[in-house]
Amino acid sequence: MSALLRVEELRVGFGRRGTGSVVDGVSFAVHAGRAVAIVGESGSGKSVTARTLVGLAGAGSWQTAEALEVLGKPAPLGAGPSSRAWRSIRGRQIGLVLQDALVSLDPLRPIGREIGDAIRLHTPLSAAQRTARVLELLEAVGMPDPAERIGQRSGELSGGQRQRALIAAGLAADPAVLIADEPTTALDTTVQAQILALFETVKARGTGLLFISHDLAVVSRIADEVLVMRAGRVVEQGPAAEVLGDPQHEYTKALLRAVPAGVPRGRRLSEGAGAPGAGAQDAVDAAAAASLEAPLDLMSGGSVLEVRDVRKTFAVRGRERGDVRVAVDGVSLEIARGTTLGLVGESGSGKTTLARMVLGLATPDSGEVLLDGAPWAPGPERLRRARRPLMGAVYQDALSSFDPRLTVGQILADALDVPGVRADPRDRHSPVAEPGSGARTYPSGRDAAGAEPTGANRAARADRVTGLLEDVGLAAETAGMRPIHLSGGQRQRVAIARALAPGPELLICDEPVSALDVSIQAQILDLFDELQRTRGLSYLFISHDLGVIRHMSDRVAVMKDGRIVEHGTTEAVFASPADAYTRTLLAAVLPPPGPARTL
Amino acid sequence: TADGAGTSGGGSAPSTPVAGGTLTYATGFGEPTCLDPHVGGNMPQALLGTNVLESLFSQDAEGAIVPWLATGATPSADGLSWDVALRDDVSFTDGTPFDAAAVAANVAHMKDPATESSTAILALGKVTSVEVVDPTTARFVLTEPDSALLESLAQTWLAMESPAGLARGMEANCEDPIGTGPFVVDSWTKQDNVTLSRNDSYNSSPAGAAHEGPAYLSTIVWRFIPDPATRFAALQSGQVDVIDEMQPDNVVTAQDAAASGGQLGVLTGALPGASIRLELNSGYAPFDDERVRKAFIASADVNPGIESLFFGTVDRSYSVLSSSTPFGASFEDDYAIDTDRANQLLDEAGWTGRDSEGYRTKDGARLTVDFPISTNQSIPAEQSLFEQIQATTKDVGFDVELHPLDLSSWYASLAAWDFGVTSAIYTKNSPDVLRILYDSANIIPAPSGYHPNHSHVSIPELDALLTTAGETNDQAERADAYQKAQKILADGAYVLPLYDHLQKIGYSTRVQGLSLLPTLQLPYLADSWVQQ
Amino acid sequence: MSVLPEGSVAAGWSGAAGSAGSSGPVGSAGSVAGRGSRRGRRLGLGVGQWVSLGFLLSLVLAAVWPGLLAPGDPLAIDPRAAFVPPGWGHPFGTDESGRDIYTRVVHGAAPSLVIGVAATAIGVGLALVLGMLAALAGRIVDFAVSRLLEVLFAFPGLLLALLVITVYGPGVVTSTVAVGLATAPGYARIIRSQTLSVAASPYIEAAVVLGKSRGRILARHILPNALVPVFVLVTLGVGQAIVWAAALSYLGLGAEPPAPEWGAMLFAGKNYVTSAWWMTFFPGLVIVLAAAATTVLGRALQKRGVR
Amino acid sequence: MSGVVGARRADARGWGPLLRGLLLRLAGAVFVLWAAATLTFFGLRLIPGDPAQALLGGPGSQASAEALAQVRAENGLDQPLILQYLAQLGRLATGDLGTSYAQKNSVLSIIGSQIGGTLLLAVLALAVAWLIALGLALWATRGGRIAAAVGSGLEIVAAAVPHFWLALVLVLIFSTTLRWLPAVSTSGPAGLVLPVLTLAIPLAGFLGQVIRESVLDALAAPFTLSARARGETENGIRWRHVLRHGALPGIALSGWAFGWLISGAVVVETVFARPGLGRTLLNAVQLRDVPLVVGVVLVVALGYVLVTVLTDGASRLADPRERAA
Ligand SMILES: Nc1ncnc2c1ncn2[C@@H]1O[C@H](COP(=O)(O)OP(=O)(O)OP(=O)(O)O)[C@@H](O)[C@H]1O
Ligand SMILES: Nc1ncnc2c1ncn2[C@@H]1O[C@H](COP(=O)(O)OP(=O)(O)OP(=O)(O)O)[C@@H](O)[C@H]1O
Ligand SMILES: [Mg+2]
Ligand SMILES: [Mg+2]
Repeated sequence: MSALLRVEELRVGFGRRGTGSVVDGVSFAVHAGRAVAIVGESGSGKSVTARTLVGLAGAGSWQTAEALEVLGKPAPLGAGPSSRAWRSIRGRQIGLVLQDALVSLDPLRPIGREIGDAIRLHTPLSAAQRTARVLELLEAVGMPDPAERIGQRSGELSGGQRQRALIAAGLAADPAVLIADEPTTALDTTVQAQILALFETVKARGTGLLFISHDLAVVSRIADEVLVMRAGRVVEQGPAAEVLGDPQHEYTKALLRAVPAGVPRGRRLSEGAGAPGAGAQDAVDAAAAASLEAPLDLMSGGSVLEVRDVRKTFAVRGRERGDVRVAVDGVSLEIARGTTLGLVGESGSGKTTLARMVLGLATPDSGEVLLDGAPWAPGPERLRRARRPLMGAVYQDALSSFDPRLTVGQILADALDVPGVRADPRDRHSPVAEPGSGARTYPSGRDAAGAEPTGANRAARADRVTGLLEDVGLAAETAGMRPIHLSGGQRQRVAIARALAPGPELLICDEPVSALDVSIQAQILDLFDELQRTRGLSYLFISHDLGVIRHMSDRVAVMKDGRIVEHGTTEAVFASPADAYTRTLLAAVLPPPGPARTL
Repeated sequence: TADGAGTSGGGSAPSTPVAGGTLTYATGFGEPTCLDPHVGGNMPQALLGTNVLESLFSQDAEGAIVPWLATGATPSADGLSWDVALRDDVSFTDGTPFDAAAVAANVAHMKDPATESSTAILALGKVTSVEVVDPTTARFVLTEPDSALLESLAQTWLAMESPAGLARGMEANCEDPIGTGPFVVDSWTKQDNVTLSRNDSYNSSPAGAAHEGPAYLSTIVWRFIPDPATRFAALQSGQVDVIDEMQPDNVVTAQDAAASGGQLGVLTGALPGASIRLELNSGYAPFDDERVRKAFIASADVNPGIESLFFGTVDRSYSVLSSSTPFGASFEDDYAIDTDRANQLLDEAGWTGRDSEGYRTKDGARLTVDFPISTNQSIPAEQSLFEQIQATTKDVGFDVELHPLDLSSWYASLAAWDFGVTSAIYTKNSPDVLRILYDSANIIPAPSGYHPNHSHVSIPELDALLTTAGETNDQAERADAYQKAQKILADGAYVLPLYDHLQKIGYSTRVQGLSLLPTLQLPYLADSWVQQ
Repeated sequence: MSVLPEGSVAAGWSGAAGSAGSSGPVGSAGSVAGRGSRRGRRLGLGVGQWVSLGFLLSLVLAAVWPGLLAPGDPLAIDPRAAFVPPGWGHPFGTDESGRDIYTRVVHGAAPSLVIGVAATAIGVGLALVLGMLAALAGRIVDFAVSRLLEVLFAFPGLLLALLVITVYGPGVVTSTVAVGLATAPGYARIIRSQTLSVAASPYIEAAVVLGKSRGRILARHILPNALVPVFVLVTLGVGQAIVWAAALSYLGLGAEPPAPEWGAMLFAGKNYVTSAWWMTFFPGLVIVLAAAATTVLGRALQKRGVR
Repeated sequence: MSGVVGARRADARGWGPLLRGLLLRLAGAVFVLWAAATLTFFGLRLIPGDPAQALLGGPGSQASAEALAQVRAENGLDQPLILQYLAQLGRLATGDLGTSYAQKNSVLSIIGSQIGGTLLLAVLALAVAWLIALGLALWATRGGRIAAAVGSGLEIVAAAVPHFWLALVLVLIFSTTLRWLPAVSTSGPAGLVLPVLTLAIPLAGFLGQVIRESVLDALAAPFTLSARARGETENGIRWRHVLRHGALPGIALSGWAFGWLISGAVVVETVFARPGLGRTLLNAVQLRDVPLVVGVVLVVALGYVLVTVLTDGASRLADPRERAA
């Protein structure tokens, strides 16, 4: 059986021909009813490869290949992006589902038109027939109420629905090959499971599939063949079971190791302290033991955070007066000192809103939040300010949480320059305000009036900035750089360093690793883990990734529609979920890739 | 050079007049707010009114009074009443006959405060009422003799309107004044045009008209194009046939075009009344000192500017009366440029200091002369001339500060005597303009705050001369009095005459028979026709 | 006469906000590509930017030291050399009083630039107060200021300027103030929305979480970040302010003659447009070039500001 | 998903919020009109000069003291300012804009006779500006670097050209030299060409800059790539996708453009001797004709309010995101 799509020694670059290659010698073939997957970290050239296959590598690109055949015929690789030859391939022979589903549909046009475009361009069907076909397609991709959706625009659809519409558009003209670039990223697990099921039916109908993802679990479920890419090169390639089950290349191994799902709490995900091998396992075990001990010791301190029956509603614009959306609906939580509470739930379930109330950024409609047993929110910010150093926050989008004008050093110095910063972050009890008394002590080198630092102070400050950078594994030179010039992982480290600067007891982490590659995510998770052990920090850790939550948490709370539907120790919740929703959530989780792990 | 009143088409081969056709006239004088010249009384109204309304008298090219709707006038022996004999064959375009009762109604209308007249009421200052002696004789009753009465009555602002029309009330009459003239007002599209159509029963052409009877043109479209460059461009591109208020450079362009067989022609005529002149405010410092006034006049070198800015289209004037006004004089020697003398005069007057910018000072005060300019009345070339005066007087140490102002602000600063020197237009078809401008009585403002005597001239001898001249009907006596009066003004350096106010009409050669009515040098279109 | 279409600047900013908002594993590649193409656009204008900068610098030089570029006296009349067309002795020709137009254009740089800069400063200064008040002083103030702005917007700028001039009389100072006032509402809206978006940005929340006081957050984060785009506004605005001030001069409501101000020169020259085109052409050209050059530079700054 | 459900619910309820929005808008409009009238009334009363003078033919007229007193009494000008103001408001509320001092005619009828020309001019100029801006934007983003540089250069220069100067240059070229087009407005369409161009070209510069920016953004947007990946043609991409995105900020700008056009009309109507509101306004301000100025201001403010509502509506129609927000 000949390949539907075959490429050999594909090279793509930007700039002068032959220079700046971002894809360097990729070869594979897609056969009918089979799926090829490309995995690799961000920037490894996956998307460029996919786009080059339909002649859309991008402005200023060059591309060469020993062979590029679509349905047995050579593709017009050198032709311009808008050449007629390419246009007859696009949509008709190869359907491409772009990476960014949320913005890949024209927000001003109904999705019916968007999907119908491919049919209009490649088939002689009449308008009425097209509509019928679009309905059929929407049905096929599992879109609820297709007849109604057909007239809606992407802004009126949820992320999962948009992704499905996009897939429908890719399939509209019934192409022989479907290329799907990260079609499940940023989707809730439940929705992700539906989309994967859809791909399986597509595959079963004989369509060839080129599937791009950085999620190894997803790849292991759907792919027949896997290419592992790194910096534009294929480092390992072969049948899925072999590559994922018995990886040969170090990079593949590292990738697999970095997947947190199924890795017990306290074990490192990334390479670091210990060398790989038997000895490393000991180190990991020792660390694990330490991490297990520490919480016990600290439990005696009682709960650092207590959330009592908080509720938050938002007025909904454009509807009748008094119409509200309940974002958080009577949630109570408690975090014991030195432990992590994991909070999961699908998009829109109220996780962020809850975190904002805990941070004192949003005022609860009712209920209260206690920090260290003392009232924290609601209440005027003035009263909270003195105890602010006790609580830090790490966000999903680190970049936008930095003042764009400041360098890393300035950002950290700023964070140190607040009243109540403790000289020794580990000395966590000193600055607690006596409730009711306005008096405070300022043990740090800074005087109460908040005067600008003196020369000596400035040097000390610089030292502390360097120290903070070291703590999160960044070089001292980073202080002079601007966040915009850092990588995603580095930015998240700076964010963590900033949160650590005032010497907090509790960190609120809202999806802190969702924007990161698995390998980077692994490093950051390890960092969180290490900081907890060395400093006895407590975490409220929010994620929609059950694997991450399971790896990080002592206790887990599951949120749905603003309520906590299940709450318990990690083992209990994962082993025997009591709530139906939790069970659906867990059922949708893919088994971790690679050789079975011992739990 | 100015060729005085004349008619167009004189140079080209004479052709026979054709009846019918439309002529488009574009005026730069602005759009009247009311077409009835009795109300207010300004140039835009007179321009349009000349083709719709007619006066009792007219003037010939020499300025002598000739009959029009009136056939003659006889003063009483004491000069306190005039019997004006009227034509008996003229009707207004609404059918109302023109008679003594109509004259009486018109005078009553002009003198009625509700009419809000300013020009006519001033001209009729000595008239108390008009009595109807018989249908063809109207008797003007005066409080004191007025030798300028007939000249006043010749002005369009005192033209005759249908009593029935006047009775309609101000609003209607403003839209459509009814006269005896060659055209009637057809419609008025505000800010765009007034359309005039022919009066087919017209039978009262003024003396000197080229033909009797109805006009040739069937329609006149009277447009308002304030921007002079646009106006000229419209003439050049054939969109309009006649324009007024031509820029001097355009006059030259058009004359050159005409000389080389082009399609344009120019018609000029010096407006009667006062020349274009600078009035030095002798009532207040620094021009209350005659030596300073003389120094100013001796240093304001205007001749080169008048030549270059006006391209030789106007003549320098050396008297306050324009050359087209009867009894106008010329005192060239009094206006010689002499910088040394100017400096000497200023030194004598105590302006001996000089500040860092080279301006003269006295007791620490700078020799500043405020010069408000009415941007509505002074044409751009004139304003440039003022800039040149500013530059040349600076050499002897004057700090002339030019303030271009809109009409309201300009009047306001004049009313407050808040100026050193200014330029104002006063068009009147009689040397009697001197009385209005320089009689000490006119220093005292009218109720509106306006005082025509901007120079603040208060000389009993001059007052007496002007009164005599205004009352006597002896032409020799008038001539002598006006001559002396002009000399007094020249000697006292109250005024710096610049040049005659020139009416500059541009026309396309499609238009024939265009002429200016001598009274106010306004275009008269009853004799004009257009080549089809 | 709001100097700029607010959308123009706002569009740039919202674009920036959008790309910052959609960063993620996925968005990052996209925004890299976006930045790449922006850089491409900037390269395309590189020459234009240099030329603009050079032109503006020479204008500033002309304003500071006009004698260097044109040693003559801009007020010296010579009626016998009036209306000389452009040529060797007079590169831009002479005007109706024989003054050298080149000299006047050079000496006119100072008043024109000062008017442009001062008007923009007035407009932006007022707008800063209004915009920041509206954005930061609470809902009631915001409501009041926003209504006020709406009312001011309902007055076409030239009308507002005309009213100001009618009340206070024509002249350089009044027309500068008038242009400033007329442009303020447009700026105020932009500044208000910019300040609001800065105040709502995650890094402000991050500062709150760190326990910074309101005053410190205002001084250290909100003001500087809200002010950065104001630079762009000012640059874009100066050129337009020069144009509008010239429009007032053109209507005879600006600088008093014979000051060598560009708008006033145009006003004086328009009457001779058919016979001496150079009298209007060159001052007009300089106005256009000055406005265009500031726009080019303003846009360049704006793109750089977009990060 | 809840968002979608919500959207459907809102549709079902339909009229309630719509009505409330409409009422709010109306209240806002009334406020703007009131404030505009008040500002103008007191603004003009600050001017030195007596309105009674203006009524009697302006300064320089030799009105007698009695006549002035009579006119003052007739027009209530002897009342305290605040009473005059209230009286004026009362008249305005009943739709009576009063009588022009200078033109002795009802302000409403003056405006009525002038507004048509200005509207025609403004609408045509806006349309032409749109055409030029869209055309230029689409052309400049299609060609290579040179087209882009030329396009943006043209836009910037166009936006920098003062219309009073542009008018002179256009007249010089097309009327005086080439004699193709009339220099002053005529009743026929030919007379409209130069005035419309004078207003449209600078506006096109502004619109073009904004439109081109968003056309470029749309061209670089993932949905365009996604359309290309479906095999869409270049023309298809422009017509089906880019054009609308390019137009959106232009629509939003049209409210601003209205004010700009009215300002421009003052100059253009003067230069081309066209009747219209702009020229009426300039004259009225110079003559201190308070009722006429207030009337024109009110009409312009009303126009602005209407245009804002229209552009809001238009961008809501064109952009569902607006509706969701
Ligand atoms: N249009 C372009 N111009 C220049 N460089 C580009 C362009 N598109 C992509 N690149 C570069 O090519 C490299 C590969 O990008 P690509 O989008 O293929 O990565 P990826 O593997 O899909 O990453 P991700 O997982 O983040 O989607 C990156 O370094 C990127 O910066
Ligand atoms: N400022 C706000 N105004 C109105 N509604 C809001 C606001 N903030 C949040 N909501 C609504 O509250 C609900 C909960 O939102 P929240 O951001 O807390 O969800 P989340 O669990 O963090 O979701 P995600 O996983 O997508 O981040 C959502 O329906 C959201 O639309
Ligand atoms: Mg990718
Ligand atoms: Mg969230």
